[in-house]
Amino acid sequence: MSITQILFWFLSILTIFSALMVITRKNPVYSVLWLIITFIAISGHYILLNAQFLAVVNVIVYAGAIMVLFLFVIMLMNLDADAEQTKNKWLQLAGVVAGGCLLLILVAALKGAENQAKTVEMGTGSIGLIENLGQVLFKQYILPFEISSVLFLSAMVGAVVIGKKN
Amino acid sequence: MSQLVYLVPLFPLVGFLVIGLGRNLWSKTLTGLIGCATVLASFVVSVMIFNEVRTPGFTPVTVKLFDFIHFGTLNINFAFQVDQLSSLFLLIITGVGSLIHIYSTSYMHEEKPHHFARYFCYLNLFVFSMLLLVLGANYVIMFIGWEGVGLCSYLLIGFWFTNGDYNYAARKAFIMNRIGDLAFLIGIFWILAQFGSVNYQDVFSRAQGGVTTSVVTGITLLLFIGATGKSAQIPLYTWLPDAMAGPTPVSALIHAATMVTAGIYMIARSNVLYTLAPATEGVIAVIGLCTAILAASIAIQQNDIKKVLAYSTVSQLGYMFLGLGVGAYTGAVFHVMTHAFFKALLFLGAGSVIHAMGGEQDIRKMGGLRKFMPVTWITFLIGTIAIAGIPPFSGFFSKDEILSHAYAHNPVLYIIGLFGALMTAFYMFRLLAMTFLGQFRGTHEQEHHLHESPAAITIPLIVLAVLAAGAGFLGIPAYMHPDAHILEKFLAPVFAASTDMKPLAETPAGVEWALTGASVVLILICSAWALAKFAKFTGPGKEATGFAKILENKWYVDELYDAVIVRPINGLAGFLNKYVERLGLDGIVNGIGRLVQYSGRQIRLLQSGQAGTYILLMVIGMVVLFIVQLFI
Amino acid sequence: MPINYYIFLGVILFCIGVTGVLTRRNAIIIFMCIELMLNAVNLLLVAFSKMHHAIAAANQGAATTVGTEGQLFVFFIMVVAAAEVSVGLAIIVMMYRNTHSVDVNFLNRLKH
Amino acid sequence: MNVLILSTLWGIVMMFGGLIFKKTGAATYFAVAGILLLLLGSVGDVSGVVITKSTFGGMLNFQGYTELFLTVVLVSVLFYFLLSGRDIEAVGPGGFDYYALVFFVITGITLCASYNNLLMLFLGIEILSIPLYILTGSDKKNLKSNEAALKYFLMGSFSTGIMLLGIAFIYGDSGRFDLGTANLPFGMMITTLPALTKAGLLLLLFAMAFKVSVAPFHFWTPDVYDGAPTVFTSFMATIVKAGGFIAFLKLFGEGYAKSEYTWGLAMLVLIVATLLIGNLTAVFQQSAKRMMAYSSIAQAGFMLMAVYAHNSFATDGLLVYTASYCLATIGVFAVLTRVKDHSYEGFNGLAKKEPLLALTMAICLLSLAGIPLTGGFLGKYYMLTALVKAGQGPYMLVFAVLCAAVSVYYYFRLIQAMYFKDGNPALSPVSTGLKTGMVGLTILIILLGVIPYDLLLNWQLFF
Amino acid sequence: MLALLLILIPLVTGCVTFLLKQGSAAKIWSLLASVATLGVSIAAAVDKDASARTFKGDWLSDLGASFSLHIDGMGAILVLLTGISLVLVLVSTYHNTYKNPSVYYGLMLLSQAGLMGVFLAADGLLFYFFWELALIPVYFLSSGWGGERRIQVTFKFFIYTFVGSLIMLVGLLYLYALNPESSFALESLYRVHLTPDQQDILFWMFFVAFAIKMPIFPFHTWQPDTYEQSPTSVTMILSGVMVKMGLLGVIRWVVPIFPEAVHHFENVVIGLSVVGMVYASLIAFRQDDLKRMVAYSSIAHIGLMCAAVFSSSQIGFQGVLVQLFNHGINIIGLWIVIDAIEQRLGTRKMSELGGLATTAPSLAILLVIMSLANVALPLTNAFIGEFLMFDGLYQFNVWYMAFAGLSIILGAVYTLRMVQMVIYGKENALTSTMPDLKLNQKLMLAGITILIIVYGVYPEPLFRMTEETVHAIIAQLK
Repeated sequence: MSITQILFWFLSILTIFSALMVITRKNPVYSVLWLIITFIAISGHYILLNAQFLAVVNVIVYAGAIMVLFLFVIMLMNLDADAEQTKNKWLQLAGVVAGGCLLLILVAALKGAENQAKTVEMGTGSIGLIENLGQVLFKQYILPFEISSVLFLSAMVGAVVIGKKN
Repeated sequence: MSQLVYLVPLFPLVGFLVIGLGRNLWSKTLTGLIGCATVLASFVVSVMIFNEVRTPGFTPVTVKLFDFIHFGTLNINFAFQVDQLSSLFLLIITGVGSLIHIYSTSYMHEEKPHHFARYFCYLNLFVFSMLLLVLGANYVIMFIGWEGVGLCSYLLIGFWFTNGDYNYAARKAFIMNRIGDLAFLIGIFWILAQFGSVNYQDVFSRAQGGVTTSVVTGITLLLFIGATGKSAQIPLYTWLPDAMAGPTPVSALIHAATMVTAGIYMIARSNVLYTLAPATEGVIAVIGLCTAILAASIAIQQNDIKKVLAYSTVSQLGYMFLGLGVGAYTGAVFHVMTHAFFKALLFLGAGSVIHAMGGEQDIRKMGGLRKFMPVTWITFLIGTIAIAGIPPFSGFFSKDEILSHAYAHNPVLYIIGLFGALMTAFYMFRLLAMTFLGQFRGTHEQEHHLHESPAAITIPLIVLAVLAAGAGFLGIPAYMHPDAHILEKFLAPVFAASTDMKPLAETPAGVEWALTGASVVLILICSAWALAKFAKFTGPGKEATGFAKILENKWYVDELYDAVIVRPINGLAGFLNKYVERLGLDGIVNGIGRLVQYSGRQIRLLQSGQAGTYILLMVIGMVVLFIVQLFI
Repeated sequence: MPINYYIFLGVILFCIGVTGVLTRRNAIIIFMCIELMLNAVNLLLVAFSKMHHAIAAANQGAATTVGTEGQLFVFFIMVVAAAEVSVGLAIIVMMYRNTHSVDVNFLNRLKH
Repeated sequence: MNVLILSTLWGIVMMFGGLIFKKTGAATYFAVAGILLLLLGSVGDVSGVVITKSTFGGMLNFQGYTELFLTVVLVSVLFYFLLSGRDIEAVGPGGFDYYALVFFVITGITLCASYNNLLMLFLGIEILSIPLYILTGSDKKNLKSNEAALKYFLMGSFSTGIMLLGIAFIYGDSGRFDLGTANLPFGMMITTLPALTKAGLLLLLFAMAFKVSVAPFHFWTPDVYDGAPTVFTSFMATIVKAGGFIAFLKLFGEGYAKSEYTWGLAMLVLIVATLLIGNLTAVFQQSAKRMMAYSSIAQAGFMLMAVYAHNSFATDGLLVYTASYCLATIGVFAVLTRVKDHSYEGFNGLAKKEPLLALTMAICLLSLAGIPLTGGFLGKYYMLTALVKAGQGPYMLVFAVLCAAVSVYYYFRLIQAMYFKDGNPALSPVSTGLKTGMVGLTILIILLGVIPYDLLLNWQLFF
Repeated sequence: MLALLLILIPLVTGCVTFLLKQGSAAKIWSLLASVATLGVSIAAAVDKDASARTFKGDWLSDLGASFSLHIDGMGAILVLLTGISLVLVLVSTYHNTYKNPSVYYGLMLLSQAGLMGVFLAADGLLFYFFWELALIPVYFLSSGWGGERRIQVTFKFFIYTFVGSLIMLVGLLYLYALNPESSFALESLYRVHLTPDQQDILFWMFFVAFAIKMPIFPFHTWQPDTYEQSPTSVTMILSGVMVKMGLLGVIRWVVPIFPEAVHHFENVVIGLSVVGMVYASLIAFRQDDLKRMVAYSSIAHIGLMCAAVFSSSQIGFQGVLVQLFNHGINIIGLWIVIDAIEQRLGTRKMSELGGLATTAPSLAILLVIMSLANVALPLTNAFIGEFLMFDGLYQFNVWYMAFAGLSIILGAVYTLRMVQMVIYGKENALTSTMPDLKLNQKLMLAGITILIIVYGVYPEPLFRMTEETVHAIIAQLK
């Protein structure tokens, strides 16, 4: 049981647990916090996989910016625990069952033999480093990069249209 | 001459068109003139044709006008056939027809001009169709005339169309005829399928060429059913008495002299087929006899002068069919001829009486007319004697011929037939007595108006009386005087084939004499009895009871038909219309529409408006599709 | 590490996200659960990219850059996610301004 | 290529136009000019006059067919602007902004039509969707509009998640994102696709099905179409849907065509469900707008046949179908926006008040119902033929045509209201421009139904 | 070329009519147009050289279709019927006033164009196009100008027939897919070899459409309502010409292409038709509304035609082809009279009528003539057709024929009942003021009467016109 494996199992359990907490907490604020933990755990995975760039971006963008945004909105609306009365039990149950079924189906669909042998290289490998990513991104993936600017533009315009007083 | 035969139907057709199209233009006189002239013209032509046919060694002529239905192997010509039979019928039709036209000019004189025109228009059309019927050289043309006369009788029975009952009578006549016509039509199809042609010559020659008895029996039976419709035999006779709703001359021409004898003509025409089908002949004989008896029995208890005559017509037709059934084709045709004379005479006489009585038809309200209208009385008397079968008047010879053949065929038939003849004598003399003898029982102004009819009416009466009296001598039976039977000799070629196949049974002259004597005596007794019984008829006595009541109500046959056929069909139609059509079929169609709407209403409830539910449904859908695609 | 572990981890995370979406009614939480789903995908993609890199490296030496696309894809997902968040939160806030609630179950003016 | 660049640029232009021109009256003129420019650009694409020939590392792949498809879409956009421009401005203060968003959507559609890489598909779909969330909610004071926007957004991003998972799975097998059967993993026998790809394809299928609102992923459609400002509903129901379908066709018709057996059955189920639910639910609607929403679902059922069959009839057919469907629906919505009361009764007696409008709308409806001599009929006809050629049995087709018959029911209810019922519909003023636009549009629809080849399909030969 | 003209004239003139402002102008214009069409159709009927009788244009060739028209015997006789009918309709309803006439007359002409197309199309897809094109204008006419229940009724009619035609479309598609020459051309479809199973399926796909259109027994429920609710002028087109679409469909598109299936299902179809004849006749004499009565009688007549077709005997076919024309003429005559009554008295209830023979003699006479033609009395044209058809049916099976023959009797029953209730008896308050027919109606009815008699006495021309078609079909059946 190498250290990586231990870390892997630890992070995995942490991720799943905190994800479960996210969806079970009554109080939105707690959910947000748990979600942050989840993201951090996932970043941990990235590090294990030697994808530092993504790990960093994940922490900065997700755990940082985005989550703060969420938190901010929640605060703004000061939704506290009892703000959300639980939705009707049956629907919730149905939701859980449906999610479970989806999980089962996916697992059943994916337990193909061909993946048994393949392994993921941990720690080593340089593709996750900024230098390499940068090379590919600005050569091969220049178009998507530019296009995503359009995405942001539209998001921006959209936010303006929605936000602007009339 | 016989090449010009198409002229015979042409004249009445022209008359029909001219009168019909100009019904609002011509004056009554002109109309009457055209009407009579056309028929007379065709009578003249018929006479000329008849003369040509009479010449010995005459062979039947077929005059083809044009292809009627002609494609592929099917070839039906619009062709006329001139031979002894048709020419004889031509004479009867055009002769009696023209007399009745003349009679009508006076009889219908009260009608408004356009109705008057309508009347003659129909009458000419009738003559035209009747001529088609007898002239046709194949069954299809005959069928055309067959339905044509049916139409005319419908139109003429309902001539006074404002009266609902008359219309019903007309409808009844037409529909009952149609029932027969359907059978006739099927018969024609069968002939076509069997012999590949409907021309008389082809059919008869091929029939003799050999055809299974069952087939020919079937064909002949179908044709006979047609005949029962047209010639008012059991079971389709009930329309004829009601048909008396029409003007009296019409009854005389159509429902006594000509149209109703179409059935006899048709069977006589196809005698070859019938001779080949003994079973059918038996059926015809029995049906004819039953009809004769039944109708006669009903006639005894009728009080409407025309109804009595109508039933007597039915009964006489029965005799003719009896004749056909026993193979006495000549006798049947002979009786057709004599009957045409004396029954037309009787009807016209009755018409003259009704005319004089101001429309009164109930003989219980008449009586003693003898002194008021002598001509009518004499002629009517002659007619009565003739129909009663008292020698030497025409009815005696014809009826006697039929009966004697019946005897030769089977004595039982003869006995029953004779019984019928006795009844005939009885009811006819009853009629005579109640109408002309005794005291006048009508109202005073009727009595005041009583008068002899004008010449236009009496002349036809006289002519017909002469014929009714004398026509019998055309058919003096062999046992009285060998080969004095002119008619038989004349018609021999037509029936040659049958007589060759099945020679008529001979009866020794002695027996014949005995039978004749006996029958005449009995008839005289009955006549006397009837005269004695009804001459001093004073007025409607007590309500008829028991058997008399049944007879008075015509054996309740109409009621029977109504209960067994008419009402059930109406009920069925109502049921189909109300339930099967509206609720059943249409219901299904509309039901599908409703189903769609309903399911739409239900499915749309999925659209609950809650995003959560939507996503839930999406996930479920995904799961299901996964299963469908990957695990099935 | 066998790839299957990562696959199952990712799938489980994803399904947790789905379940969250299905069970919660607070728009923001739902949105967060969706983010969770996206992250599950990211993790999966990274794992795959490393897997492919491993396979390629076994054949053509460690210098190969096979598998880079996977991680770039993750990068783009994050980009898009950021954009979505801005728009999404804007919409939610607008909603809140009008109805003082972010409860999706109150949203059924539109139905049938 | 030109279209892609130009649409982006023009989107930005519109954006700044909003700053320069205070009054939004000019916006429509700008927009129309932009579309004409784009059309010019697409013609350039056709004739090889392009800004850059680069495909950017195989990210994009412009073929004659997609070019033509884009042209069709652009033409419908032109009509959309001509008929509904004023209404777009009327929605709110940010006339220019709306147009900017619309142009960005067009960028997205261009990507959907030309992507050769799942990443581009993803970006395209997102660029397509995000502005739509905004446009849906653009009527800010209207709670329905808000609600629609939120629903659309939540479900849309959910489906994005699904799509990404699918992409991830596919990547897991093939190790690359670019399309094409050549890249199906390890060149192995198609019939033994690895489990990951199978699952991935299905997930992609679901995501795309959501975008083109195919049952059971259609639930957002009625609410969103109903809640959104009618002009944008018209836009979403036609042009955006077309974009979704071209993406769908590229993905499953070309990209993973040889792997039908992993998704064919599911797609058949989707087709059946969509036809059934779409038509049946539309029958009972009381509001014409909502009816059109459901009808657009039903029509999607027919379009999906093209993706299923993906043979020559299917591709040709999708062109004809899209063209006629877009034009007709735009026309109907253009009239719809003029009518104050969107219930069927609101249309009573329209034929008396506005004969021309009624006539053109009637022809649009006839086309939607698939009556011969309109493009709609030919579209449906192509779809059925494609199904036959793809070896489908008669029962599927009979089912389809029965659904079409049901659709006749609700389309004709509008026609009946306009022509055979008496009433005095409340209308907002009808400009001659609208009328002429409608007439031109109807003429196009009819020509499509009579001479589709000379009008549309034969252009493929030039590419 | 003639063939093309037959479609173009009504089409173009129809479109022009929409643009006319004055109603009277539209009326006269459309009348002229219809007369022109009649002229061309007569020319087409007599002109025998093939070049004039066929037209082939290039249209949707990539789909295997083509704009090819051909006038064979059946086409000629139906074209003639169509040409005559519209003139009859327009003239006889000349004095009726319709709201926005330009649209009304335009639609009339369009429907005529559609009908012409259906009768001439020699290409499957084209046939389908015209099939619908003929339906749409009639739908608009009926629900635009009809009675009070018009909207639901005609809508039901539309959907019903539309479903049928859609299923036929699927059938066409299949035929096309099975056709190695992948073409819709009629003659190439005649060459297709189909397995019995394929024939059976396709047969029903086509036949359902035609059965609904004719209509025969279980599919007829749309018809009485539609006839009742449509304006009589439209009913004339519907019952006189449109029902022939179904029969033409069967004779040209079913019998020659699926001979085995026809043979396979002949008992089913003939059974249905024959039952339908008696059924409809029975229901007919429970009707009080003249239009419904005639509608049911028409169902009975059509049933006979359908049965005769499936008896697949030469005589039967010949009879049907003749009857196609005769039935159309006669029933239009009947409608003209009924329209005259309704226009004058505002009612179609027999129970409210009566005594017209006194007040309107010429109407009465013509009604009687039409009724007699309706019951196929000899020397009326209908007799020829029915005689041959019954004979064909007889050759197929005597019992079917005998049962069907009941409708001869029942036909007489309900027709005479109608005659009696309408024109006989005493006139009542309503009918006593009844004015007689106007000149235009008299003229039209006189013309019809002449046709009835002429073709009843001398049907040869009709036979000559149609026998080639019969031979062709028989040959195809062998």
